[in-house]
Amino acid sequence: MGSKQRWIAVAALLACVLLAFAPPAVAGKKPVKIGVVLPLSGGFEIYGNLGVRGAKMAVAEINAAGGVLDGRPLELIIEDNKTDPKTSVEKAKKLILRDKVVAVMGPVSSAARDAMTPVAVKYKTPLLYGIDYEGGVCNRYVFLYSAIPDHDMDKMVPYMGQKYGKTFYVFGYDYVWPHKMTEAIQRNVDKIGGKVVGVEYTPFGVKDFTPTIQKIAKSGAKVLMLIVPGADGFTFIKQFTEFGLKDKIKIVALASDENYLTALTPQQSEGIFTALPFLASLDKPEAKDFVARQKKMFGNDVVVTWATCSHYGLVMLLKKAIEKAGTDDREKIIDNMGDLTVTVGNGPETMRAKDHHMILNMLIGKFTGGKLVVEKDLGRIVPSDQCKGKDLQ
Amino acid sequence: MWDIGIQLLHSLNYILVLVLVAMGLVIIFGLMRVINMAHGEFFLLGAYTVVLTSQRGLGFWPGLVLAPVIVGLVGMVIEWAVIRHLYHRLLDSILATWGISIAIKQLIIIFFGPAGLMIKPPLPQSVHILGLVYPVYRLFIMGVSVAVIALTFYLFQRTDFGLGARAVIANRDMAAALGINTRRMNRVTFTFGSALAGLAGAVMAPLMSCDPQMGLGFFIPAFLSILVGGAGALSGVLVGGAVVGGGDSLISFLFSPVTAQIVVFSLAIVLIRIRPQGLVGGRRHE
Amino acid sequence: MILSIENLHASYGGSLILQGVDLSVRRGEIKALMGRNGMGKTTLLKAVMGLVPPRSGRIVFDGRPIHGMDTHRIAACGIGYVPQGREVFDDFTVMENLRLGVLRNPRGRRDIPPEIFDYFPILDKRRHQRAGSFSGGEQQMLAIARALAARPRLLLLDEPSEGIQPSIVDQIAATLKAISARTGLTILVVEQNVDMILELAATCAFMEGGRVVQACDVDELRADESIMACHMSV
Amino acid sequence: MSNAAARTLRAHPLALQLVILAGFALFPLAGDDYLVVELTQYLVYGIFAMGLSLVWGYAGILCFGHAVFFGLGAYVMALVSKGMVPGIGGALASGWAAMALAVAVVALFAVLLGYFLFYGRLSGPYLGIVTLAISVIAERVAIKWYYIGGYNGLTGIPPLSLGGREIIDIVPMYYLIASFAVGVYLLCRRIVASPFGTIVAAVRDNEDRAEFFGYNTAYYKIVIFAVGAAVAGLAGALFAVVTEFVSPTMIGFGMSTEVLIWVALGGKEVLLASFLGALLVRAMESFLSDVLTYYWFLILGLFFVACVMFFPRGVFGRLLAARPMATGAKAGGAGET
Repeated sequence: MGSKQRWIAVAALLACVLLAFAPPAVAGKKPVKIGVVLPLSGGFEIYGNLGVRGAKMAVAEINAAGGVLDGRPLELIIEDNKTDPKTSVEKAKKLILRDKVVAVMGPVSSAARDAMTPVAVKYKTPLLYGIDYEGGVCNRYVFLYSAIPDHDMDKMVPYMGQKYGKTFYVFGYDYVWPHKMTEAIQRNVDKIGGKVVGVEYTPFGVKDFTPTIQKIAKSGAKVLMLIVPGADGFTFIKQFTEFGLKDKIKIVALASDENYLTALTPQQSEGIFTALPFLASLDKPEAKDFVARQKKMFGNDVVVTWATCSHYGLVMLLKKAIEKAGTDDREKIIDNMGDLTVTVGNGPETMRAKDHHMILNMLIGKFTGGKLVVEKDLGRIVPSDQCKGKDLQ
Repeated sequence: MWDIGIQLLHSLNYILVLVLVAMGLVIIFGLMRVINMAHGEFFLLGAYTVVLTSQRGLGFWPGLVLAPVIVGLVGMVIEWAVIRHLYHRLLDSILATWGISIAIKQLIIIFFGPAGLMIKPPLPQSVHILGLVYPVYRLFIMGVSVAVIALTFYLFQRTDFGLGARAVIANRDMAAALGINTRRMNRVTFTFGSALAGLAGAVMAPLMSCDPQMGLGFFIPAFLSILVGGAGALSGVLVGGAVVGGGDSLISFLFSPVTAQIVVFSLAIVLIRIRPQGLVGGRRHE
Repeated sequence: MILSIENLHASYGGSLILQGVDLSVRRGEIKALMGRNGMGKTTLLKAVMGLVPPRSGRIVFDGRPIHGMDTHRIAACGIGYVPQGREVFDDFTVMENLRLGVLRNPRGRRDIPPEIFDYFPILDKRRHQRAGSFSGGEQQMLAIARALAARPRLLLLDEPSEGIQPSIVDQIAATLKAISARTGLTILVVEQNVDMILELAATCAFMEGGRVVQACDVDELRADESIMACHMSV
Repeated sequence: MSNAAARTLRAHPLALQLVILAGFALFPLAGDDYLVVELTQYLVYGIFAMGLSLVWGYAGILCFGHAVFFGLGAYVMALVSKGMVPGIGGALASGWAAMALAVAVVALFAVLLGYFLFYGRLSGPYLGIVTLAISVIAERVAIKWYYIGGYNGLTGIPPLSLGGREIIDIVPMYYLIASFAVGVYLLCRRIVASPFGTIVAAVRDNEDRAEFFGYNTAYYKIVIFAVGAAVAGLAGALFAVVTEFVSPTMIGFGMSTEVLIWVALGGKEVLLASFLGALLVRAMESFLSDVLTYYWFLILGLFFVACVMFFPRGVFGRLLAARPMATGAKAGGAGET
């Protein structure tokens, strides 16, 4: 490696750096940019991909119908936060400062959302969150198209307690969402006079859950509240099934959706419960239509779940807010985002102005025979005020 | 009764898998004085070979046979391209194999995507032993691990190849002066060590969801087992594996997986500091 | 001429040690290589074995140039090497040590030649004991036996008498002389022990400053003390 | 200008050093907001890289877990300045005091760790693996320890204030960090050029020989280890201030790997080369990775292998070497123990 080649290598590297700093070129009619920070790797990628497909369909439909503010098209700029809070912060800053987006959509984990919130507040850009979470966020710059314990746990725990027994075991990831959901579960279990016989948290990436499965089997619990979504959750359910415990102990898998059908065998997913505002198999015209449109756009074997609907709904709300505000000024968009209603996959869903939370129609779903079907339609549920009377700061 | 039986079986299962992964590592480190930081990614390649054969409809078993062969070949190529130039530069071999591990991880992400992938379990049945339900496949894993470990011991203790390899481990120059082709021995050893890692990956793949980041999860405990047990002799791996693997599964049961990892790693570091030559002793390889 | 070294230069540990060595050994001859410490004797043997890469110059063994070849291929040409300090494999048994000597033969012909045990009977009695449990002298015999196991045509010995009681030294010298006489084995031995040289070697060469400065027959050495004095006194 | 600084500047091609300094000073006027925010963050990574360069390049200690010190500095800074540490409040919780405390805590931890490692005669590969394991443990502890934010990390870290005014805007923050970078660089140059630095280099090249001369090598390794750690801790504290966010990924194995790559590519034996290495790799990563997505890390990994094998002195190493290496062109580069 003579020194001449080294000089060429050094020159090439420096050229790359200078090239990289060149400002991006400006396109035709100025698009209204929406930033997307979702996990496309690192553990929660199954939810990230769903969110991206929901947002893409909404933007395509809006642009086909003439875009917003006299013909300006919407444009999605998608960033992968690798399921990690630190990357989420970096990507959010990049979208706001460099790409000058009017709103940032995402992420998935509550950890990443809490990390991104100060960035949204500092740079005065609305953060549109579309994943079910533990509730309690009350922030002018954060909008939550999410089911919270008022929607799911308050209904699920009594239902399972009455049907299968009042002893519960909670097993979840070791971060804020599972910890807060455990509190909600504990509250509801106490209300129905049941007992939480064990709680355990696990880091990401554990490959063998035998010790935990052992403890659950020994605890005598009748219902397991599993708060380990994504790849590690599949590993757990697979091993739980192999130990033959699935028929003795019922599993409620939080945030589980149609993705579980492709990842698990029918035998492994059999008998698992979930609570969601939308199921692909829901027998309602708007549900069938939504699934059909997704299939037309992304192919017949595309997975369509609640996360697709929630991100589709967020884009629709944003469009309505921009139209009402008549400008792409972020503060005005925020002021007009409240008390808007959209119908996506399961009846009208309203974004409340007072706490930026949703009024949703809820379903209890059950995995059976390799399909996710409606076990019980809970109808319209109005959650408690997440700001508890204080105004949005 | 339920938990003691399962606890023993689980500990045995994890120890054997750890030893299987560590075996390849200690042979390469012992014989070639090379630390292969990409060993975890060889494990990964083995797992994804099985994922590939399952996706292509060939099923698990051809993948199990193919994995050690493919990963062995990859090891041979890497030994020829990179390791061969770094024999006398141990620290550089650590860094170079580290770079290779990053590259392999990314190749897996490019070809298989970043998401976790599952494969259909080859032996889904469970069996009733000691009055409890235990997956047949985990017994199969233990069987394979014991067989391979025994084969490796036999190969190194009882055959001419083993004699030559141990001679190179003990005194490389003298072995060469006796006519042993140390360069070919290095290539064969690195290939064999890589194949072992590939096999371990393939065997473990059906048990869990495979994702590109899982290599490290097996590499660090395996390497700590070597350092705790002592890299001098093959038996060191068994002792080290028992301490690290047994400790991890026991503490996971008594407390939680998170505590287990913290305690076991800290224990390993203290042990390495107190007995650098490892529990089994023997000359410390410097 | 079985081994000829021409103008050999080699460095070891960063400094140039061999500065133009010229040495030749005839077939069946037993030659001693003498000189004060640090004159490059050991480095020369290592250079012949390829353990030290020669900078320049030629080494020809049995008509074939071997400088720059891999050590194991040099050994395979039929050169046995007994390093300074013997370097037997302590953890291995006597049989394993000896078997290492024949490992380079193709699979079929790897049995240890019976005559090895005639040369050194002690090895036969304690064949399954660990080499590490042997005394210095016994280890030296094992190291020589190991080198002879593959029936080399040239044997290189580096200070075989070092740390061994005189009785064993004489015994080893006598045995080597007998082997060479019977099998035509050529021996190049680096040695300081005059008695051994007088007993074993036919010719000798003196090294100084990384070069061979003088060669003579052992008889001349026996007659004229001065040669020895000028090269060996400190 | 102090004697040592003058000598270092003379030693460097003066023009090159001034050009780099001027470039950084004028950058905020040219670049738009986003680029300035990005470069501010890269400068912090540059300081972090210099910390590792001191330990690895100059002292030959292969530390596979240097992010432990970076993360620890960030966490101490965050916890103290947010008043979450019982017993430390009021004046002590102010930004500057918190930063000093962070550096002190990291240095102390490094001394303890150094004592544990170097008096056990752990060196080379063993040291690498043990420090790697330590960084994994640190990440697990940070994720599990719910009080310090666990997996979510800590947000809302108060900014530093200078002369009564909070440094929060983009350009003042940039100059604050840039001045820290220059200060740390000159301090490290002074250490390296000092008699102490020469002994450390001697310990790196041949620990036994240094010991024969009566130097307690473990002592020198611990001191340089602590200095390198303190620099990384300072970088961590600055990072907490710049990003107002701290999370376990900053203390773990991932970040340790990244800094290792920056320093290896830049040139571990020369402080400025490591600094520029961090800037170069991070800049390319931020701007090229959305073009190359997954291929970026593949290229980085292979380039890292190439650097280790063919460019032991890194991309900038040869370019910026102050003096031809005192030990001559020794095969295998300096990192060999």
